[in-house]
Amino acid sequence: MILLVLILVLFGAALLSWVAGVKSHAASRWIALCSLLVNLGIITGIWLEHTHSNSRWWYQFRMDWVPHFGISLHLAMDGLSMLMLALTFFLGALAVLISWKEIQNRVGFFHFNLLFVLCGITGVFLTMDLFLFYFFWEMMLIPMYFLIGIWGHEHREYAANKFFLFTQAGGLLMLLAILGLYFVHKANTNVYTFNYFELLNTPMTPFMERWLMLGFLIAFLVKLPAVPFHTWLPDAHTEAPTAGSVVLAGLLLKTGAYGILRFVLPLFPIAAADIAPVAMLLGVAGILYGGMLAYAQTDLKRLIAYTSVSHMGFVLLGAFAFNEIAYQGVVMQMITHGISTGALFIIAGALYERIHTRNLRQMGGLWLRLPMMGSAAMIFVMASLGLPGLGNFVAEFLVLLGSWQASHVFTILATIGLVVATAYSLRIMQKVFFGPCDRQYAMPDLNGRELVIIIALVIVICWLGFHPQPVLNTSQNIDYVIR
Amino acid sequence: MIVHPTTAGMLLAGVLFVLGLISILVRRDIIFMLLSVEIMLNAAGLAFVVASSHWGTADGQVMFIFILAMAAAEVSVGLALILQLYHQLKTLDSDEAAKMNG
Amino acid sequence: MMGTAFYIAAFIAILATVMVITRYNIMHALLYLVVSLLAVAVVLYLYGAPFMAALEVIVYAGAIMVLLIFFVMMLNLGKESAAQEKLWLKPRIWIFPSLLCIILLGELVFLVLQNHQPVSEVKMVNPKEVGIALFGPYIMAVELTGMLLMAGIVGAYHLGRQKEKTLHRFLENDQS
Amino acid sequence: MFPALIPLIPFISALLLMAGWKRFSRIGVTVTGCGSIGLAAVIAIIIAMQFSANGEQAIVQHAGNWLEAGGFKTGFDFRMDALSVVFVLVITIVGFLIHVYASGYMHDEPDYARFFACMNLFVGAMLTLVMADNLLLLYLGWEGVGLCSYLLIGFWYKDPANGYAARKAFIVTRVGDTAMAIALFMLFQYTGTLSIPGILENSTHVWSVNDGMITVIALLLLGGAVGKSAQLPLQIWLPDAMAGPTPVSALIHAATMVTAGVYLIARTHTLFELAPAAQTITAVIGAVTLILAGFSALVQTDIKRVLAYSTVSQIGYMFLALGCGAWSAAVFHFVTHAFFKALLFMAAGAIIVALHHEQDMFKMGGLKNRLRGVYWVFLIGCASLAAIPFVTAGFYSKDQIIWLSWSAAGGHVGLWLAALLGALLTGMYTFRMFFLVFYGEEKTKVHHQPGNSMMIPLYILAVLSTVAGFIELPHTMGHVTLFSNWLQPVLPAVSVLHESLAMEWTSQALSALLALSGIGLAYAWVVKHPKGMSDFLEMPAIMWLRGYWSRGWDFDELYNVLLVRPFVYLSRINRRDLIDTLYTGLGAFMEWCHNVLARTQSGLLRWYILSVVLGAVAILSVLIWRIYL
Amino acid sequence: MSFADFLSLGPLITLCAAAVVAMLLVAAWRNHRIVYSFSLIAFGMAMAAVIPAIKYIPHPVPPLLVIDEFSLFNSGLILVSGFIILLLSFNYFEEREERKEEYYILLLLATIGALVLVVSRHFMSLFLGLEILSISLYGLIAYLRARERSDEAGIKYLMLAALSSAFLLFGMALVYAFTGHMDFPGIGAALREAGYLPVSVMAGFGLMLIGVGFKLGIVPFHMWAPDIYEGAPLPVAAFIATVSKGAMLVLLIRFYQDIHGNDYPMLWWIVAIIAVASMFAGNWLALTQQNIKRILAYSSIAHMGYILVAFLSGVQTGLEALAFYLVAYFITSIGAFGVVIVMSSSLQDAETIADYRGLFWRYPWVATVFTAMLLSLAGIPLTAGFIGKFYVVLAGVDGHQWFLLFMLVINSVIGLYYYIRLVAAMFAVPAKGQQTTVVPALPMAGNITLGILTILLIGLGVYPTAMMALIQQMMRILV
Repeated sequence: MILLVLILVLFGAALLSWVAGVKSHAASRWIALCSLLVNLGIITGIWLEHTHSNSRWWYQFRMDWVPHFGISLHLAMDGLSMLMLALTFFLGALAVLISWKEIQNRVGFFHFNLLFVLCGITGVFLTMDLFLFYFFWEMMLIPMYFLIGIWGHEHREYAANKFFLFTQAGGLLMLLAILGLYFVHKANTNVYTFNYFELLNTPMTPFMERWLMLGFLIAFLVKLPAVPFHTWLPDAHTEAPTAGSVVLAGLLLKTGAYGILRFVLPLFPIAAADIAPVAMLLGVAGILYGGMLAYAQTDLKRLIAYTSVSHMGFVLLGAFAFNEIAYQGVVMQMITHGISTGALFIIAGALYERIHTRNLRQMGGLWLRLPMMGSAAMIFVMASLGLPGLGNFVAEFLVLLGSWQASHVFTILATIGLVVATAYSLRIMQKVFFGPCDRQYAMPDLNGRELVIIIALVIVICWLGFHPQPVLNTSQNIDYVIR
Repeated sequence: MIVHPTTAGMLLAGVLFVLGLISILVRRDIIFMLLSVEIMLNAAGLAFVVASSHWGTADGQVMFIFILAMAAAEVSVGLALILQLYHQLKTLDSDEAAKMNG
Repeated sequence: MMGTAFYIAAFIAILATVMVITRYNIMHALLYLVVSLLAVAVVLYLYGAPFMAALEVIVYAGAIMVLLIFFVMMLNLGKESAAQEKLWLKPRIWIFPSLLCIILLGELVFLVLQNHQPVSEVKMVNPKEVGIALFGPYIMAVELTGMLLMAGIVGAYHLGRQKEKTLHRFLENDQS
Repeated sequence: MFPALIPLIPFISALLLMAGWKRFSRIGVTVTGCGSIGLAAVIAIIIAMQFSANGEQAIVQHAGNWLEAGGFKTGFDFRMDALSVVFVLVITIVGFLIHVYASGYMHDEPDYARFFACMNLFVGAMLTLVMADNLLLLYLGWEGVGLCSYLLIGFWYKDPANGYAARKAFIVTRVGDTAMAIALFMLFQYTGTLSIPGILENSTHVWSVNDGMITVIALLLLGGAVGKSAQLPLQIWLPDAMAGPTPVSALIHAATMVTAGVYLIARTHTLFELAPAAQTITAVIGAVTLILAGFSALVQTDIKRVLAYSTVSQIGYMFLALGCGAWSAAVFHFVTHAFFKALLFMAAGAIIVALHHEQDMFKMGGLKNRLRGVYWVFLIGCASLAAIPFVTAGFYSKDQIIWLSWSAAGGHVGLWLAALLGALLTGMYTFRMFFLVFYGEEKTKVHHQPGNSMMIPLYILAVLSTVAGFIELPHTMGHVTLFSNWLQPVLPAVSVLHESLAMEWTSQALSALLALSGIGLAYAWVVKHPKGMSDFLEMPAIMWLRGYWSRGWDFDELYNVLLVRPFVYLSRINRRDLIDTLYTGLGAFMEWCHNVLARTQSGLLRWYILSVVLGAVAILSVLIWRIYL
Repeated sequence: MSFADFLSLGPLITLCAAAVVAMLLVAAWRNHRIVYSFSLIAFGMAMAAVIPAIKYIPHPVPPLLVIDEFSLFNSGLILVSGFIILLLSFNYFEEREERKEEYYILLLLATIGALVLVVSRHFMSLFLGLEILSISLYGLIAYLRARERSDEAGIKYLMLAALSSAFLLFGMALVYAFTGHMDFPGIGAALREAGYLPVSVMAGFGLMLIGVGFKLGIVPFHMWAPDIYEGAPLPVAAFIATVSKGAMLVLLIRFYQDIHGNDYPMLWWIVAIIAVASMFAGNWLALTQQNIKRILAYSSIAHMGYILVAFLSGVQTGLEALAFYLVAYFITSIGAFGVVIVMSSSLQDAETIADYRGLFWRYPWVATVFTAMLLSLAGIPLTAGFIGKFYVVLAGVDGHQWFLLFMLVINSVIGLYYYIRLVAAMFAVPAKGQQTTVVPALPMAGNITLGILTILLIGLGVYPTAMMALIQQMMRILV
């Protein structure tokens, strides 16, 4: 029941903040913030309660929805879901905070969309019914589309359309695969069900398994995004408002990774093992290709967007390494990438508020004016290049350590990606904060609100870097697939 | 040559039908087009009667009557419409009635 | 009995129809069409449907064609439209559609000839049977035909009415 | 006392300085910055004493778990053993001196607090590196010092060149780190742990000598070491790193960080012993590097670049020693080098400040009388670097290496010759610099005299550069082995093949002679016959050679052509993302389809009818086709 | 005619009577409001008449008609749709035409035609139903006869409909000639008896498909659709998009089932090609179209393609999916046209995308409704369209029609583009000086109707179970 509450709180708050937004902008913001904090509180409570629990599933909730098809409102939470939800609410709350000043138009509708996306994401992370999963999967697109399309930058419509089309295309393939699985299961057991647990271990022919797996995988690869399905991402990230970018990078991409861990691997173990070399290749390609593209960008947000491509390559690499170390690394990477990239987008947004450009060529020497922001940027740039002591390192190291067992060549290539990461990450610092400064006017450094956001992020990323054990313990409770 | 009577009738209907079709395709005058449709309907009616005579049932002929009724209704509405169009376009050229496209 | 008469009638029908579609003058075409319809009436008769033949002559050749002729006369479509028609009917225009239609005919003929039903004589269906069928099982259809004609009438009534001289605003828009 | 405190204190002070930012007064910054290092040094000394009192039993402190996942477990374990103690002492003591020096050197810097924050962070990271009990923690320190190096090279961020140098340093060392990371994966795969004692213990069970896999691992570790220690082929970053403030060059790019590679190899010496091939390669790399860097140092005009190349060259000696299996000799040279190179850098810094940030040696000259104190300490440093026999620490440490490069089990006559050539070059470039700076006519006015905070550390280091050598004397001169004995529990003694006193004498005499003749040449070149020399130097072939050497044998250019430019070029031309054009093309195709189809919607009734007929024909055709064809 | 016949044909008879009375009413007393009210009542009564008919199903009225769950359900659907379209019509015509009353007669007649199609199981009733529908539509499409585009649309529709009727008739004649039956079960039985499908009969089916295809607006008989949607009065366009197509589709299903169409792969092949072509043509044509009416026309072409996928799946689920999709499609289409209707002023139909730019910020309610409708057309969750599409895909997977499904997926993505283009336009922030000239009428009745439609749309999207159960119930008869 508590799981349903998590979703309903967001849904109710979404409607409420829309309504409230008509009268008062502040009310809308506070409602959004509070609802997310409430959820964050709930999640924290759950986490603390279950720190030492060894049970696989912490909560289950089940209610018939469309019994005709065997569709039920089936929610369940395990460690992975919990971690993802914690990230969701944390970044969600930050997203509300960073929009406090940035969004001045149509505030109510903005928060409606924001909360609605988060509601969809929460659903994705909780649902154990494949139909419901697809339902939430699609549901989160529309508000995201609006977030980009209404409050975005110059080319917002193009970006929003592209985002929408790509993810929909993938989603429809997944729908086919879900239904395929549904009928395969029916053929075996004569039971129509979309229930995840019942669909696990469905016997099927290798041929069928391969195609169904591909349907799922492609949807998740698009969302992840893996090369060559990544091209929606730079546009969407670049054009979205800061909160949109944070939610996109921090959460939406994670749904793809989550899908791979939750569905592709357990449902189709054999086919997944067969495709592993290709998947790992795509992961490595993402790491290197994304890094190379990131290096070449002149638009700050676009650069950060491409780093996401690069970082999510590790997720793909690790997920298909089929061992526990890599798996834990993947979970870590999902969280730390959310934090670090989210933070970089927040910084990019804060910069944009001050200098009204995202063009790296028009920046430089800002450390002089914005030392605090510069330091914050430095920390997250370092996180992004995988400096030990920050969360990303733990994640990437575990992924690489695990994937080494699976494939030497891919691991070596991915490790080389770290060098590329250094190149593009340092470029951010160099172009934005270092070098000569030709801006004469003073500009305010981080204000109190921004400082709170940044400090929260810094604390989390450092905590994850030095003491990731709680997260690792939690994600340990999951069945993972070992070849 | 002894031809299967039903077949012969159907072939005649077919030929007439296609002639009507050619006519509607090559003509631009709307009245001609309406005329051509009538030829085609008539051919279809003929086919029904031929079939009716093959099976010796009245169904086909009943159908013929309905076709006739429909043709009459059609022509009346059609002519009214053409009249209206003529008033607007001052021509009966069907190509002129191509304001909507794309 | 059947053979010769049928061929003659069929020949006339086809010939007249060809004339219809090749005439420039609409009046001529209409008159040829009447001829064609009369020939078809003969064919109908030969196929044991005298009542239908009568209806063909009365309703088709009589009513409908006359309606058309009146209409053409009302609009006073004369030489001008014939000249125009001549202008339009160029081989470039008609050759492709005609070819296409010939192909269609070929296919139809081919498919119809594929049939291997037992040869049967033409069976006479007298008007009485038709009447019984019409007002027996098919009475519902007759009722519906009423609706059909009503739709025709209402439609024709609404559409055919002459405009009042006050210009409608849409028309004003169109003219501006 | 907890060993963990030693790195922790600098870390905490770094955090304080960062957080305090503008609230700290300048004095507060100085006290926090220098004091913390001093405190760390004191604790280090106490622990060292404890350690030696304990019968040299390694002290290991488990300061908490780090991560544990799927059979992989590692924690914050700090270890104090003989090797760590040496490094920790050098780092804290030299670090403290340099901090004190820096408080004077950086006195007018507006970003004073940031400087000390980074410096303290560096010391913390470096201490973590040398005290780590497992390779992951070592890696943390390893990367941490890289970060600080980056931050400090680019400290004066307004000049893009500095930023470039900083990035270059970071990226080039990262290349080495990549190799090292892979080595870590392999070590974990085969030994099941990343704990250093564990690895060293397991390695002998897992691999036999000359096993292919251990060779690969050793080479990968060597790759890491080569990157950090600026050895061939990754030496290119160090000369550029001189863009940072001079105390940074002294601390990071001379005394401590660049020797991390030496530490790593010494630490994992068991692995290298299992892989003689890798060891030989280490020696060769060291030998080649020391010569190439020596030649480059010979033709530099920037005083700090001379010192940078000399650092590369001296670390080459250490690698040579490591490659020959002379572990303690390498570490010994590290110690003496830390002293005299820090001394030289700081003295050079003093000169630079005095001359108002002039670094070109050809614009100096005649400073002998203007900067008396600096003159003397610089002379001592140069003497030690050039290994003037008997009185300098550098002589003892370097001479040991030269001798062992021939006599040790891993030695070779070629290596020995290279080492000797290096000695000649060292003498030459060191004193070329010395003479250029202090003799001749005065070309730039002395701006102001260095203060006490700068001079006192110099004096202390000058003393250390002289006396430090006496803790390890060769057979021929008293045979004191304090230092190697100290290291004995950690690093095995070198196995000497040619134990001949006469040969050792010859070698020492030769090296001393070469060093002195190098000095003589430098004297002749710079002081005696500047005219004649310059005629010689102006010859086209020599000009070219000078340029070639001064560009560091064009390694930069080589990498530019091979790696950097292709990468940048590829990424530039692909800025719009080739794959995206694929999708754009798809979109365009869709639009084309739309346009074609839209034309069919011509609005012409006849055309619509035609399409119906076409449809009819098509349907019947399909029928006929399916039935009869 | 027995009492049972009478009761089960209640809706049809009610409407027939109403049409006659309405005509008399107009003749006696020409008043828009009264005729409108009368038509509403007539529709209401007809809908009410569905209820007593339930008791008698299945009830064939040989030889022409059959009343069973299937036809009754679809009758209800058609009546409700007609009713809603009627609701939306009043304000539209109030402003536009000096003689509005005949519209209601024609609309009643057209609905009768559709109802006949739905209940027919004989060529004769098929033909008559079709023609009643067509001939009423000639009048309806050209109803605003002073408008040039209306006349143009009318003449195009008339010519093409007559042409396609001729094809249909000729096809029927062929089938009749070679099977001797005109009722569907008779044909089916004759074919079963023959054990194969004679080629002439096949040719007959092929030609009939032209007539059917024309009404459905599927490739290559689709070309009329955009022009007619654009030229016809908006409520009429809505009627054509839903009732006319739906009735034809229902008839197609019944015919196909009665002749055991699944036994003849040939038919499957032809329809499959048409389905794929329709999807592509519809979506491609709509891609950069600026006129919303035309977009809706093209979208309906594509949607017919999707529906045909369900039709072709060859499984029971397919028919259920088809019925559900039809319901969803009806709601969505009428809703979309409803929005255009309420947005149109008396001076001008709001038909270009430019008219909708920034609509959300001016009329959030209408824009929200339109967004919901468009998303439903695109098949996005929380809407009936999503469940519909899901159902179709489900059926396709069930029938292993992977190729068709793949095409459907591709087309869904292409289709998305223009739907969200519209949505984007509505949410775009209008630039200064870019204001549209359209001043929407926004009548109360229209808004309420739209509200109901939206609730239905979302309701079906969130809780489709009840509707699914109903559909499953009624589809049993066809197995």
